[in-house]
Amino acid sequence: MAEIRCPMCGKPNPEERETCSFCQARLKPLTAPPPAASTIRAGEEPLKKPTSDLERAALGGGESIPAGQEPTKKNTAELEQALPAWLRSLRQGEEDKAAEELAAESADETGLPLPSAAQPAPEEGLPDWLAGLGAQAQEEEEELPDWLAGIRGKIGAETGIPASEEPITHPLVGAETLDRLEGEGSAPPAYEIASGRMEAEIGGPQPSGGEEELPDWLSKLEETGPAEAAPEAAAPAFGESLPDWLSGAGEAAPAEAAPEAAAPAFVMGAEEELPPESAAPVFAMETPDWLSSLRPAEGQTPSAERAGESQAGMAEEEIAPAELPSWVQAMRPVEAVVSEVEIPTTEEEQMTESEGPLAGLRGVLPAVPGLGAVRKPPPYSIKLKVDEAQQRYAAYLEQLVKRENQPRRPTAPPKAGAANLLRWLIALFLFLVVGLPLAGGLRLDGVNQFLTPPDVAAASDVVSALPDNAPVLVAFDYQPALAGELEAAAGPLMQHLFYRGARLTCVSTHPMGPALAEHFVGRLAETQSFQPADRSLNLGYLAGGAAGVFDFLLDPLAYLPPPAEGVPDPRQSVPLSGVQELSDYALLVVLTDDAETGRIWVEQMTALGLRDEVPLVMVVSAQAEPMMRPYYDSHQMDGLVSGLAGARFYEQRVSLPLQTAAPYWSAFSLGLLLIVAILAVGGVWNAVHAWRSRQPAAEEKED
Amino acid sequence: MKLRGLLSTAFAIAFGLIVLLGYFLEFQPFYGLRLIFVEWAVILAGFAVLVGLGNLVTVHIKKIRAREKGGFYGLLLIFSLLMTFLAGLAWGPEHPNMVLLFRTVQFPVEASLMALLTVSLAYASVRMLRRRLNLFSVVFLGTVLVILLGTASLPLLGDVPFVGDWVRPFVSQVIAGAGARGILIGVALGTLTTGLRVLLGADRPYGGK
Amino acid sequence: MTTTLSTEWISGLVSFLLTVMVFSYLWKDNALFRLAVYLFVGVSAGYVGAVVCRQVLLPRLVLPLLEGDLLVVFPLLLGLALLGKLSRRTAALGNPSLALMVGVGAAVAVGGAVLGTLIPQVQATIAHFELDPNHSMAEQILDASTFLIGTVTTLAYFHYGARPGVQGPQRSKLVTLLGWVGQIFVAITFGVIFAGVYAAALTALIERLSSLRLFLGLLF
Amino acid sequence: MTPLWLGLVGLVLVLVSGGAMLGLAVLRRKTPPTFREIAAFQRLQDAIGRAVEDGSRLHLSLGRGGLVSPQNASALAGLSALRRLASLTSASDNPPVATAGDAGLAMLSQETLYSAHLASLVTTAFDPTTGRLTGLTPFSYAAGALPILSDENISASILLGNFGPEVGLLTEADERQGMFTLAASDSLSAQAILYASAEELLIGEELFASGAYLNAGPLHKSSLIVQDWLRWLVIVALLLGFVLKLAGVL
Repeated sequence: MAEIRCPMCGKPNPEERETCSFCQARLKPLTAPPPAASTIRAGEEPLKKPTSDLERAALGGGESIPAGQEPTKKNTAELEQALPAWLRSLRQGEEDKAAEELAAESADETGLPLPSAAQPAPEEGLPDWLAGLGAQAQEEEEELPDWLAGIRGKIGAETGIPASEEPITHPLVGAETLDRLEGEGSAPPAYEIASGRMEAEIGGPQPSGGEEELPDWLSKLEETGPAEAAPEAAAPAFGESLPDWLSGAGEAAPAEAAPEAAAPAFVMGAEEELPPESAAPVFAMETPDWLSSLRPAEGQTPSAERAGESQAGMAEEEIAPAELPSWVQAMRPVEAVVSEVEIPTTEEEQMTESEGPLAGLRGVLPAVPGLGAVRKPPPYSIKLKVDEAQQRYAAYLEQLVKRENQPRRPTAPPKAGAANLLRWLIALFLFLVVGLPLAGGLRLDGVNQFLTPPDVAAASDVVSALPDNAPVLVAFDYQPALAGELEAAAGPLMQHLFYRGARLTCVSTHPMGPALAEHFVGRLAETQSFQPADRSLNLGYLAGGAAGVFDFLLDPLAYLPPPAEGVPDPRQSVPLSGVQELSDYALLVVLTDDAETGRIWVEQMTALGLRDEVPLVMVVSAQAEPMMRPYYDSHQMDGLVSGLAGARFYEQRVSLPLQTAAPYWSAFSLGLLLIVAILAVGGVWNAVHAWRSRQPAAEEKED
Repeated sequence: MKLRGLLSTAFAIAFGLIVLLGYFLEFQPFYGLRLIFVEWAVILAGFAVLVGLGNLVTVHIKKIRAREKGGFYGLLLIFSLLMTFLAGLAWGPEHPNMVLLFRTVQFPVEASLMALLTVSLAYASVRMLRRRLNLFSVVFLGTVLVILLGTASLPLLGDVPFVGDWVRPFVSQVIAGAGARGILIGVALGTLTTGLRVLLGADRPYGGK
Repeated sequence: MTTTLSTEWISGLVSFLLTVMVFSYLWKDNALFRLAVYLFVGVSAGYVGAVVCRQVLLPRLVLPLLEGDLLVVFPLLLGLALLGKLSRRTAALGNPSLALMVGVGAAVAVGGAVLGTLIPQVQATIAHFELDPNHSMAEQILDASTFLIGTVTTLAYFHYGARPGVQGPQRSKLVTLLGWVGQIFVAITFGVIFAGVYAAALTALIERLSSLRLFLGLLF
Repeated sequence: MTPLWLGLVGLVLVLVSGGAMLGLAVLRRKTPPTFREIAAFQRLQDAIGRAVEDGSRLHLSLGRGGLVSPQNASALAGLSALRRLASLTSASDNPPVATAGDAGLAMLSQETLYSAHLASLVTTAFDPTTGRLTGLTPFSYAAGALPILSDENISASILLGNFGPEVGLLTEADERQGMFTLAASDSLSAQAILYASAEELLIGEELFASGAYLNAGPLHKSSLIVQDWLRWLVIVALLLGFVLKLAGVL
C-alpha cells in the first residue's frame, strides 16, 4: 500500500489518511487539486471562504477572521462564552482602563504593544494558566540590560533596518506605555496565535524565542528588497515596540514561542493543541538547542521551503506586507494550495437573486458555482528531506514527548504512621541513652588513649603563656542554637582564661552576640564566684560583617559610647585598662559556629598585619572544623578547639578543678554509639527495601 | 523602563561598581568610597530590619483580622515582639533584664530546636537509602558512621583505635578538606557570576525583575 | 536576694516549660509547640530590632547627625524612603534604597568571592603541597596528591557544558569520569560535615536534658 | 590590606568574566549552549505542574543570608528562580509564597512577586504577604516558616539561599507534609544536612545555575559558560602549583 510521509513529523502514513496519525498534521490539501491552467494575478485579494474553511480545518474548528475585518473585536466577542469570568469582565466598557493597564504591564513584559481586549484570545483552547505561562516566551529578551539592547539594535540594523524606523503604536496602547516597554514575553493577540498555529500546521518557522532569530522565509524577504525587508526586519531590532499589525508575520515567532516556552508537556490539552515542539517545557534542558536544527530556520525542511515559496508568492503580488493584516500573511502559505475564485468586481457583473430569502440582493452568492477556476498549485514534494542527525533528533524528540505523556509516579511519601513510629523510637532511645548518664552521673568514658591533638595543645599553650591579668578580646560569633555546644566546647578554655586572671572584652558580629556573651560570662562567674563586671566588658554588636570587623580591629575603642556625665566611662574600667589599640590585647579568642565568620576574623587580622602582634585562638563548632582546620594548618591561627571532643582534650591537658566537658562526654559518647547503631541497622534495612522495590519496577520496564 | 526603575538600576550599578573597585584598588578614592557606601548599606539594613518588623506584625494582624487559623498565636507574637522591642530600646540589649529574658525564652527554645535535629537528622539518614539508593549515598552514610565512631569513646575501652586516631583525621582533614575546597571554590565562581549579573543590571530584584 | 531567687526560679520554670513544649514537636506539630515557637519568634525579632536601633542606627546615624555630620543625611533620606515599603502604595519609594543595598551587597559578594575565597583557597591549596623534610615524604605526597585529586575532581564534577546527544546532553568522557570521582569526594565531605552537625545537635540535646534535670533537682 | 598586585589580578578576573558574560549573551543568542541535565530541575518542573493543576502553592525560601553580606549571592540566585516560578504559576489561584530570614530579602521577594503579578493576567489584588519575613535569627526564621508549610496548602517547597543547621527543621516539616523539596545552599553544613534529608538537592554551585536551567535569560546561560572557563583556569593553576611545588620552584 502506498504511503505518504507526514510533512511535519516525517512519519509514514497510509495514503488514504487525511491527517497524520502521529502528529495530526494535515496530509492532503483541503480542496480538490486545481486544474493546471489557473494562475494567480497580482493585486488579487485573498478569498474569504476558502481561507476560513482552511483555517477552520487546520485549527480544528478554530474561528476564522475574514479579510478586511478588525480581528480583535470579532474574535473576543465570539470567545466571550469561553472566557473565564475575570476575563469577561475585561470586556466590560467600564473596565477598559484596567484592561489598558493590564495591557501596558504585559507590554512592559513583552516589548509588544498589547491590545488588551485581545488578550484573552491566546487562551483559546488552552488551559487558562497557560496564558500566564505564555507570557514568558521572550523572557530571554528582557534579560539583557537595556543598554545592551542597543547593541542588538545595531545588530538588527546591520540586517537592513533603516535606523529611522519608527515603531508604530497600537491604538490600544498609549505612547506612555511604549516608553515602559522592556521586552518581556507576553501572550500575543488572537490572530497572532492563529497565524502562529497555522504556521505550525504548515510547518512554518518556529524560532526559539530570541527576537533576533528571524524566521527563515522572513530573512529571505530581506533579500527581495528594502521595501519589504525593512518592516519585517524591524522585528528584532525594535522588538520592544513592534506594532502588532506587523507582528503577524514576524511574530509567528513569539506567538509560537509562547506556548512552546510555557506549556509543560504534562498538560495534555496543550499537547493536543500544539505541535510536538510546543509540548517541550520551559526548561533549557527540556528543549535542548539541537531542536533549533529541527526548525525550518535551517531552511532544510519542506515546511521552510513551502514558507519560502509562499513568500515568493507574496513577493509576486504588489502588495506591501505592511498593508496586510497579520492573519492574512499567516494565511499566505496556505493560500498557495487553495483554489481561487475570480470574484466579479463591479456590481454589473454580479448577479441578482431573484427568488428565495435572498431575492433582490446582489452579489450575495459567488457568480461562479462551485469552486470555479482554480490555479495550479506550486509543486510540492511530500518527501521529507532530513539528514540522519535530524532523524535522530526527531526520534529523541518523540521520546521526550512520550516520556512527558507518561504520568510520572511521584515518590510515595512514607506512611505517616510508620514514619512517626520510627521517629518516636529514635527519640525514645536517644533520650534514654543520653539522659541516663546525666541523671545518674554515670561515667563510662573509659581511658583516653590518644595524645592531645596538636591544635588543642597549641591553644592551651597560648593561654598558659599569657601574662597575669592580661586583656583578652573574645568574639562571641555564634547563634543561640549552637550556644549549648559552644559553651561546652569553650568552657575549659574560658575557665582557663579566668584562672589566668584574664580581663575580657566581648564583641560579636551576631545580633544576639551581646546577650550570648552576658549569658556565658554570667554562668562562668556563678561557678567561679566573681562579679562579671569586674572581669569583662561587653562592647556589643559589630554590624557590617567583614567591614565592621575591619573597622573594629582598626580602632576597638571607637565602638564605645562617648563619655557622658553621670555614666562611668568604660575606657576607665578594669577590663580596658591599658588598652588603647588592638595590639594591646594579649590574645584574640573567636568562638564561632560558622566557618565564614571565622574566615572573616582570620583574614582581617592577616590583612591588617596583626597576626604577629596578637595571637589568635578559635573555638569552633564540630560542624565547622573541616573548613577551619586549613587555617590552622597554614598557621593563620595559633590554636583550634573544635566541639566537645576538643574541649575534652583541653580539659584533660590543663586539668582544671571544675570539669565542664567531662560530665557531658559519657552521654555524648553513648549518644553517638546509639546513632551509629541506628544508622547502620536502619541504613541496611532501607537499602534492602529499596533494592527489592526496584526489582518490580525493572521488570515492568522490561515488559 | 520607567524613570524610577532607571533610577533604581542606576543606583545598584553605580554604587555596586564603586564598592567593587574599592575592594580591588585599596587606595583613595575607591577605598574610602567603599567604606562609606558599605556603611550606608549597613544603615539601610538597619532600616530594613524595622520594615521587617512591620512586615512581621502586619502579616499576623492580617491573619487575626481574617480569623485565619493561628490568629491567637499571631497575637502572642505581636505582643512578645513589641514588649521585647520596647524593653530593649529602653534598657539596652546588655541590661540584666534583657539577658534574663534571653535566658528564659530565646536560649531554651533555640537550643531545644537544635536538639530536635538529633532525631530529625537520624530519621533522615535512616530513610536516605530508601529514597536514593546509589553508591554516593552509601559512601555518605559510611563516612558518617566512621566519623561518629571515631569521635566517640567506647564504654570502658576508651577511644576507638585506628578509626579514631588515623582514619578519622585522614578522612576529615585530607579527603573532606579537598572536597570542601572544591565546593567552596565552585560556590565562589557561582557567586562571582551572580553578583556580576546584578552589577550588569540583568538581575533587578529591586522592583525590576 | 529572695527576689532574685524567685526571678531565677520563674525563669527556670518558664525555660523548662518551653523546652518541653518544643520537644513535644517530636510527637507531632501541636498547639504547645506553636505557642513556644511564636513566642520565640516575637522575642527574638524584638530583641534584634532593639539591638539594631541601639547599636547600628543610634551610633552610625543619629549621633553623627546630632554632631552635624552631613554625610549621613543621604542614608537617612534613603532609609526613610525604605520605610515606604511598609505599605504597598508607597512601596515603590523604597526601591532605590533597596537597589543600593542590592548593588553594594552584590559588590561585597563578588569582592568576597574573589579576594576572600577564590584566590586564597587556590593559594592555600597550592601551599598544601609544601613538603616538610622533617616528615615522611611518602605520607606527605599521598596527602598532597589526594588533596589535589579531590579538589580538581570536585571542581570538574560541576562542569555544565555538554554536547547534545540522543540520550540527552552528554559531557565528555573525561569530564564524566572526573565528575564521578568528584562525587565520591563530595559525598565524603558531606558525610564528615554531617557528622559534625550531628555532634553539635547531640551536644545541644545533652545541654537541654541536663538543664531539665537541674530544674527538676530544684523541685525535688 | 590587599596587596596591589592581588587586587589587580582580582579586578582583571572580574572584568574579563563580566565581558565574557556579556559577549556570550549577545553572540550565543542564536545558538544557545547545551548544559548537562540536572534531574532536580525535571522534578521541579513536575512539581510546578502539579501545583498549578491542583491549585496548591509553591513555597520558596530564600534563607537568612544578610543582603549586605558575602552570603547574599545565593539569595540573589534564589530571587531569579522566584521570579521565574512566579511567572510560571502566575495564572494559578494561589501564587507562590516566599519566606526569608533577612528583612532586605523579604522586601526583595515582595518586589519580585509583585512584578510577576503585574506581568501576569491576574486581575486580583496583589497580596503583599506572599513575601514574608518569618524571623530575624536563623532558627526563629526556620521556626516561623514551619506553620506556613503545614497550614497554607503548600505542595512543593524550594529552598534556595543561605542556611545553616536550621534547614533540617524545614526539610523535616516538608517530609512530614509529604511535599516535594528541592533544596540548595552555599553553606556546606546546610548542604550536608540537605544531602541526607532533601528529596532533591542542588550541590554547591548548582544553586547558581537555577536561573539558566529555568530559562531565566541569556546572561544566566552565559554565566555558566564563564563559570566553566574559570573552573578549568583554577584547575590548571592547581596542577601547575602542584608540579612547581614538588619541583621546588615555588
